[in-house]
Amino acid sequence: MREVAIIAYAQTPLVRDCGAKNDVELVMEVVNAVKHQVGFTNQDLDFFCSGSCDYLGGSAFAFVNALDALGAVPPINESHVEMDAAWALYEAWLKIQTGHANTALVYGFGKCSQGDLPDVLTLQLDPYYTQPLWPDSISLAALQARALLDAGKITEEDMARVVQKSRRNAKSKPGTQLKGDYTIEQLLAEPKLVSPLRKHDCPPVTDGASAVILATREVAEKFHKRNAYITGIDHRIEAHQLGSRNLIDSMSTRIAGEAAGVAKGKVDIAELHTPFSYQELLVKQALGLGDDTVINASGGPLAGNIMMSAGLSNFGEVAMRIIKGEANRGVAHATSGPCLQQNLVAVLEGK
Amino acid sequence: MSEQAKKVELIECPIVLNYNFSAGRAPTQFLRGMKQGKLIGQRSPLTGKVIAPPRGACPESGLPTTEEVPLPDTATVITFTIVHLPIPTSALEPPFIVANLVLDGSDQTFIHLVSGCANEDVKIGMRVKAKWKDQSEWDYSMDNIAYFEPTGEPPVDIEALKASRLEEAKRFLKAKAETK
Amino acid sequence: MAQAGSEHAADDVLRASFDVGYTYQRLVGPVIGEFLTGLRDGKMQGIKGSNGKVICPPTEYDPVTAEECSEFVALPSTGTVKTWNWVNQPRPNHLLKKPFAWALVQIDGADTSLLHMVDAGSEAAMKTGMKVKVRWAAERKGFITDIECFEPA
Amino acid sequence: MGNACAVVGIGQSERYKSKIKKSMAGLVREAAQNALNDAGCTWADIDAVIIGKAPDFFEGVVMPELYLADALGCVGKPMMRVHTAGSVGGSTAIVAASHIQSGVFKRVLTLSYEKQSESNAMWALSTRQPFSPHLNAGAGGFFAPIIREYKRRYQVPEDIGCKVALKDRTHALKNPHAHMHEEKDSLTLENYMDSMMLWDPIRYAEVCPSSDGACAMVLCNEDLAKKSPNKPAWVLGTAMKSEPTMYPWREEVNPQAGIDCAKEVYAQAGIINPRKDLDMAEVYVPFSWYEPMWLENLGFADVGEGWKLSESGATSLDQGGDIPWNVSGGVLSSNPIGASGMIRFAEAALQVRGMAGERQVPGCKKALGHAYGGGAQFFSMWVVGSEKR
Repeated sequence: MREVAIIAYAQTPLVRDCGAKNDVELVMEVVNAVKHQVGFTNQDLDFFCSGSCDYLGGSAFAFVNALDALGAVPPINESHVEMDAAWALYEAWLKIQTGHANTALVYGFGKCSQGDLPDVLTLQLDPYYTQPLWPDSISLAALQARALLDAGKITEEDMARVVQKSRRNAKSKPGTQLKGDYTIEQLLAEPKLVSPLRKHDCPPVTDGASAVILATREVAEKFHKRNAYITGIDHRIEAHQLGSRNLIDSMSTRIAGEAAGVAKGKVDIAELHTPFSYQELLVKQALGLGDDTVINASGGPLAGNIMMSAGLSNFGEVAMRIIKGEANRGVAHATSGPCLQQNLVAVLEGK
Repeated sequence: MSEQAKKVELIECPIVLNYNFSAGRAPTQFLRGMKQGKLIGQRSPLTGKVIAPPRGACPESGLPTTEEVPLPDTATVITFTIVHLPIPTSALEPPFIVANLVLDGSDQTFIHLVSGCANEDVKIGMRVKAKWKDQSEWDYSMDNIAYFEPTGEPPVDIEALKASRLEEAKRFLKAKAETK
Repeated sequence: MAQAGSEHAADDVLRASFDVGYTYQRLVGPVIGEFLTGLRDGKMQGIKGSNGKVICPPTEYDPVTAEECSEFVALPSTGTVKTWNWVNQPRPNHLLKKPFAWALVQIDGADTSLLHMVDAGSEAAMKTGMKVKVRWAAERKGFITDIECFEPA
Repeated sequence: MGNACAVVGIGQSERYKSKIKKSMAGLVREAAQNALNDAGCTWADIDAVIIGKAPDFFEGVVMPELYLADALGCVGKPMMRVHTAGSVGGSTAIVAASHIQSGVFKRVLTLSYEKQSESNAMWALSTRQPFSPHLNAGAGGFFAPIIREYKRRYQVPEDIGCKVALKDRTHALKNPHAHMHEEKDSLTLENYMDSMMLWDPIRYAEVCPSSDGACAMVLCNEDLAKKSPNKPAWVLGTAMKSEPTMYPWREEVNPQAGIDCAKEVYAQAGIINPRKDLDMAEVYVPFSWYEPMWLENLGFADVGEGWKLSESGATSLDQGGDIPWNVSGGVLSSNPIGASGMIRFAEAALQVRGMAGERQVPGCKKALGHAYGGGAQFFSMWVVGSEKR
């Protein structure tokens, strides 16, 4: 297995509405930033892969227009997944394992302010039995939260603590959308949006983009004394119908975590793509993370959730902290689909 | 079998999503110009070539195009098609011509209608000029130009046009390098 | 239908709303067709999955073993709420216009649950484990909304 | 490079056509089951599923892999969805191959599909965003001007488009899966030349149909390939290239991304002279004029000479041509947009496995599968062989 490191990371500010920036202008910002961090031009990059969703902007080929941001002249080796860009990173990681590439630039973008996100996500659901009823993404998450509360696995205070931690951590990272100091009492005093979830238990709508550069050890060692290597990466999917899934567990996260080798050592930090507060508790438990793991030091998706790129951002957040020596070993997680139907887990280690 | 007894084979699922779209920085600048009847391209800082209408990036370098370049409303037909089918998003009566045009002083094709002559007369290399709608109808849109119509000038050789434009881009870069 | 809505150039941004709309013509195949035909006739059905499980709503393939399912099972129109929520402000696309619950309803005799709405009047009336029954739509056409919603039994 | 990868199972919809009376799950399941049967394995033998399709607007289902997980036996396994516009069927096959070549997976199922008759292809492909021109007349409107320039540049005779379409539609008669099985007596040059002009210079007869359908393949490593019941096809090379839709003075008749992609896949597969070293090719030709253009882009003919090769019958199996193209009938005879790229890759593999039935190219050892997408700017290609290199 070839050792692959994340040597550069960039993310746009997390904002409710990036206004005059179109997809290309968002992607240019992060693609040129990561190239600049390591002095790469397209000649130094063997593969490009991205993740996005056409429906966010209501145009059939959003990712085609974004290609302008890459300067793909002469032509480049490039692919695209209509999933969170964390799966684009997985495709690039596989490409490097085949030997067809030693370096790769992976990016994702989502200008979510354009559409009505909870309704757009309804189109992910079974087109015959479920989508025609228009259950929005918040309503579905509320069903899972209720099941966890009923099973005594979480309490409303637990959920408030996750939000409190996210808002506090978000203060330390520039460009986060929602930050500040709140007491548990203040949070619990808020009205329910869709019971049992309050508005702050739900992810904000965020415009943005992020990018990383992957490189084999031989290349990575030129840039950092200490690099963040992917030592394990795996992803799994669960059944689609909520009514035939065990909602108080995250089976796919557990299998992916075992396959990625999360338990093989102490986990100093973890960036979990858990857009709803209760999901951080569920994913933490499924990965077997202890209280000694700092979770979502960046504030996580509750502080700003770039649809289609929040999962990729987690890889960058963990890698940069390892490179800076703030941690030795970390976990990056990404999710896709309603109520954590599909999950990707990676372990990064400093060497 | 009566309608009621027949087994369900097909269902109708109406899906309507509402979007609020915001044009990017570069397109907004271009459309502001169109609102006043002006065609303003943008030049790539790396290649020196001018793109109209700009979409934000110079596709050859991935860098933002910033320098604005006012352009005349005369152009050359690079190629075209005569459309015989109605287009779902426009009320035009076929057959009509949709052409790939390059504005004088710019390097990027864009598509617009060519009319004001018989469809058969339109040729590759034909010289055309914008036919603007009445100023009262102007909006933030390329549709302020109803169509392009022939100027009567002799047709242009596309390879020669391309060569002269690439030459101009090189001259611009050389001049820029010297002023640094 | 491309309706470009009102353009206004308030700050420095050009904005316009537009709709993306289509009525998709979905051919449903034998299994979904059978279930929807049943709904049209006011009948609830499940389907036999692997290991003796009964799946409702009936899926064409078992979610655990991927085996093809084909044998239908008649089921009553009553069930149990396995989990629920409470929508204080229904969204424009929601089919019930005053506050309601989404719920996973396990129809009596089935081993899986059906996602649908419950018109319980108030959040206080909702409880995990409560019994509910189908409120059939007045006019039915072989569509999931032939179940207008569930109501407390 | 990387571990060896073989195609051991191929499955297609029984017949590509509009309005197939199956649900989306039923549509993909049929192709997947056929591929498993060909490979002699069950759902449990599959380590991962890699799905590909074109824009979700066609069916109005966002990220359909989420709904399709159960139908493809993927619960508890990895599932990925690739989307690179029209070339997606090909790029999905390449991403699936990289799962095996990486050594991470032993056996994977890859599949691509489209159920576009649930909406309208032209509607789904035309943009409705404000502030952009609403003049794009679908794919035909985009490619017709490029075809016009090709014809002008090389004084191409008027009937080449119809001759190529006739050749592919005649091929299709020997392919039970093909959407278009035209009556023998309507397959005449005179009849084709009379068909209505849609986007001048493209005539109705020169345009692909709009089809629904799915195509699936089982790929595995060398050990498992040796134990497969039917002869495997070995992946000798894979390549994907992209360039922007538009940039100043872009060469659209002979796109650079196509040239570079062919160069890369030939280098991996040891192809020096494609016309001689390959026995056949399945190439993405949705408008018949693109066969001569791609013959040049892919190095089968010199620039400006492609149409002469088409005219000579060299690419026709029925006329005993030395380099048959699209013996399956090609995209011109069946076009479920998301699946068409994979159908090209799969038909090439069928040929080198000697399993193409009535449409088998005798003694076929090496074949090219090709797909393109977007504004002829995304290219994915693979070369498969009857022997491992």
